[in-house]
Amino acid sequence: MSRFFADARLVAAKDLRIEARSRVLLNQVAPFALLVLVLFGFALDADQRTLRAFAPGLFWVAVLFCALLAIQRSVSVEQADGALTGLRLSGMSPAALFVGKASAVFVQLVVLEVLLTAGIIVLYGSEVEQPLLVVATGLLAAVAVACTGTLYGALASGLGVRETLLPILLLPVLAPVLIGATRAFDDALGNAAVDGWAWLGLLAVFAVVATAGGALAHGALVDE
Amino acid sequence: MVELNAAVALLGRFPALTGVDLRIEAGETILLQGPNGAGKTTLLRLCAGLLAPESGTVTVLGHDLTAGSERRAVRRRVALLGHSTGLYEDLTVAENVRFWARAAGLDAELSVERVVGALQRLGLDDGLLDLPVHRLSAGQRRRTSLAALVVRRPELWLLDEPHAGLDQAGRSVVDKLIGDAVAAGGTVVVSSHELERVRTLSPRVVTLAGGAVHRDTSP
Amino acid sequence: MTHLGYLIAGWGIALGVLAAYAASIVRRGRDLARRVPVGRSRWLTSPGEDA
Amino acid sequence: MTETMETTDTTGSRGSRLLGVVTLLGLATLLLFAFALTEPDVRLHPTTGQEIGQFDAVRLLYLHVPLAVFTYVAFVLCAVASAGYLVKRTAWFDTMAYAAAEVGTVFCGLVLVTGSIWGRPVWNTWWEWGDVRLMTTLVLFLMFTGYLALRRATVDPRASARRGAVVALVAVLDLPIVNRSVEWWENRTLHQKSTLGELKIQDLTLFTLMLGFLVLGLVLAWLLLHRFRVGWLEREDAGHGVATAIAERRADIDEGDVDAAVGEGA
Repeated sequence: MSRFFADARLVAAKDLRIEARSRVLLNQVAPFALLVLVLFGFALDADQRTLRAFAPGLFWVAVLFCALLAIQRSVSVEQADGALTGLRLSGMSPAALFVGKASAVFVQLVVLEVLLTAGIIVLYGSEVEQPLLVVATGLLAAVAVACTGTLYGALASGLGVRETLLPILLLPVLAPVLIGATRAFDDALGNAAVDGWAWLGLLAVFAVVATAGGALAHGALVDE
Repeated sequence: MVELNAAVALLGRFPALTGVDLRIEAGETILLQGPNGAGKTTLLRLCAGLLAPESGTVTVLGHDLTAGSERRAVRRRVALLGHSTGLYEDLTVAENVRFWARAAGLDAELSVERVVGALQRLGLDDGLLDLPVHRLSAGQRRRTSLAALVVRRPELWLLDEPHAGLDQAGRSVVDKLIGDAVAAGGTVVVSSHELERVRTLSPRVVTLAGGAVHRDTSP
Repeated sequence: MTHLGYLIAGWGIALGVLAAYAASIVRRGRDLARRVPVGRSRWLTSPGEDA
Repeated sequence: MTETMETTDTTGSRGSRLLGVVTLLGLATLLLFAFALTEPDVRLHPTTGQEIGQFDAVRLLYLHVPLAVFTYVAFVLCAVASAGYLVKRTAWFDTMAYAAAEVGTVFCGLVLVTGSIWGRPVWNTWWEWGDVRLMTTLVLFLMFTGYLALRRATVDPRASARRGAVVALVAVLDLPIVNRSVEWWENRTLHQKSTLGELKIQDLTLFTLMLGFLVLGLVLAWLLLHRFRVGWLEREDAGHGVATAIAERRADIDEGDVDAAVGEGA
């Protein structure tokens, strides 16, 4: 068991170190995230009241778009020079590999969420009424997206059509996360009188299922 | 050690191996040769447990590779040097070698000294250790990738064109490496176009053609 | 009959698509059946049955 | 391959032809009942005495409701076969999963189309965002569209089978969560359980609906059977191709090429 977590930590640390060196997230994905917020502003006619009302939904749509990029990057890191073959040859358990890859994506998503939260506060005038709910939602949704995304990244890896296939495979599956996280934010940002904590329960169920299912299914996909 | 009987392997729907019969004893060194597309790379990947045989049997180090769990078990005990180096471009040479050592289950302290030793054996001077891989030449990458294998001290070496892309000094380093591996009791299978060079290392030459063993000579 | 247009559209599209899909399956099956020996199609016990 | 190369030109068999004929007769009977023998849904408003109800639009439900039920049957079948494949790894399970997914996706698309066409006159909208079953079915349709795209994009048959099995299982496991989330989302639904209960259920209406279930069940069975056979033949055809390719590859060895390659470094 300690071997499992050591392997997972090793892989996660490796992915984060690569990110720290290459700065793909910081130099490309983060600006893209802000750009999406600005584009929504243009599309919705720059009326801050409208933007504020839709801020939770726009926030989570932006997160999903960025997550797609982060996952594509996570897959391509292993495919650039046959590293995936090396990982398979190392005898590391596919579940540990899964947890490691997903953890690295999770950390990157959390960074993006922090950035986007600042974005909707500044650009859309949102106010955080329940910081605890925002944090809890952000973390649980990031777990759900990172795990599902890592599993689906493995599914589409090695295919010439990966970039186009991944969104249509992944986004429908994440529909409940989008709905749940948006409603929880509606509550946390004081937009609507809904019980955000109940939605958090749904996100928690999704996150647990995605983590366990992903770890189990990853072996069937990587070991081909 | 390694035994294949009528082993067939597919790449997608292409039969890369069409029925290989081959027996390799422990401590032997084998030179694989044959025209391009004869199945050398696929044979090495099959023995490393990366592919499932479509039919026939493959036994490596006592593992029956028709079973998925056995393929996983054997991977840890073999070293495969493929065409791609399996290095992360943005990490340094030392980081790459250390990562692969730890991924193979070597614990941290042990691997540090092994890393340095392995790199020195491959003639990579200390100045390169902290360079990111994307700044290395092709030959230096190849050596780094070999160093990542050396630290694992595998029982079976599967080397696919180890001399490719190396300069004269690099080739000698590879030859010495193979010699050391054999001296340490390891078994080595090398595919190479450098026939003269490898023949001095290995008395047994197996020629593949059309995805099967065409000739098996011990001159 | 009220809503006749909706009824024709609904039933028409559904039955039309099902018929087209069934036809495509039959066509794919015929092409393939010509290329595969009868003994390897598990549901055909005796080759003469469908002759 | 020393087998006789005797082939046929059909995926039919005596049993499947009988099934086909019964299905076609069933469809004709269903049309007769749905359009001629049943009455339109017309009721009188209890206070105003106006005529209300679905009128003749109800005739679409005899098709729509069974299609919807059998869509779910097909997808559950696909998930079960996928799980079977991951455990047993046999071609039968994989072929069945792929067949069920493809037929299910066709059914699912038709459920959305017929539902939308029915909703326009009855709910006065083509599309109702707050409706749980509608949204769940749409998400399901999108997930299985992805499934089919993935299977077509994967060349290696084993990888295709494994990846497909994972996607199908995820889709079906995700379904209750999607359903729950949409239900809470707006907490309103036009698809009240009483959609059918509200009808003036006469014996004949109920009978026609049951007939619809029976006939669409037969349609599903016929399509599944033949799609399974197509999948099986595709596999056999590929296997046959591999056997031929192996023989050709072994026969094609050119001594000259081998010697040239071997002599290259000498």
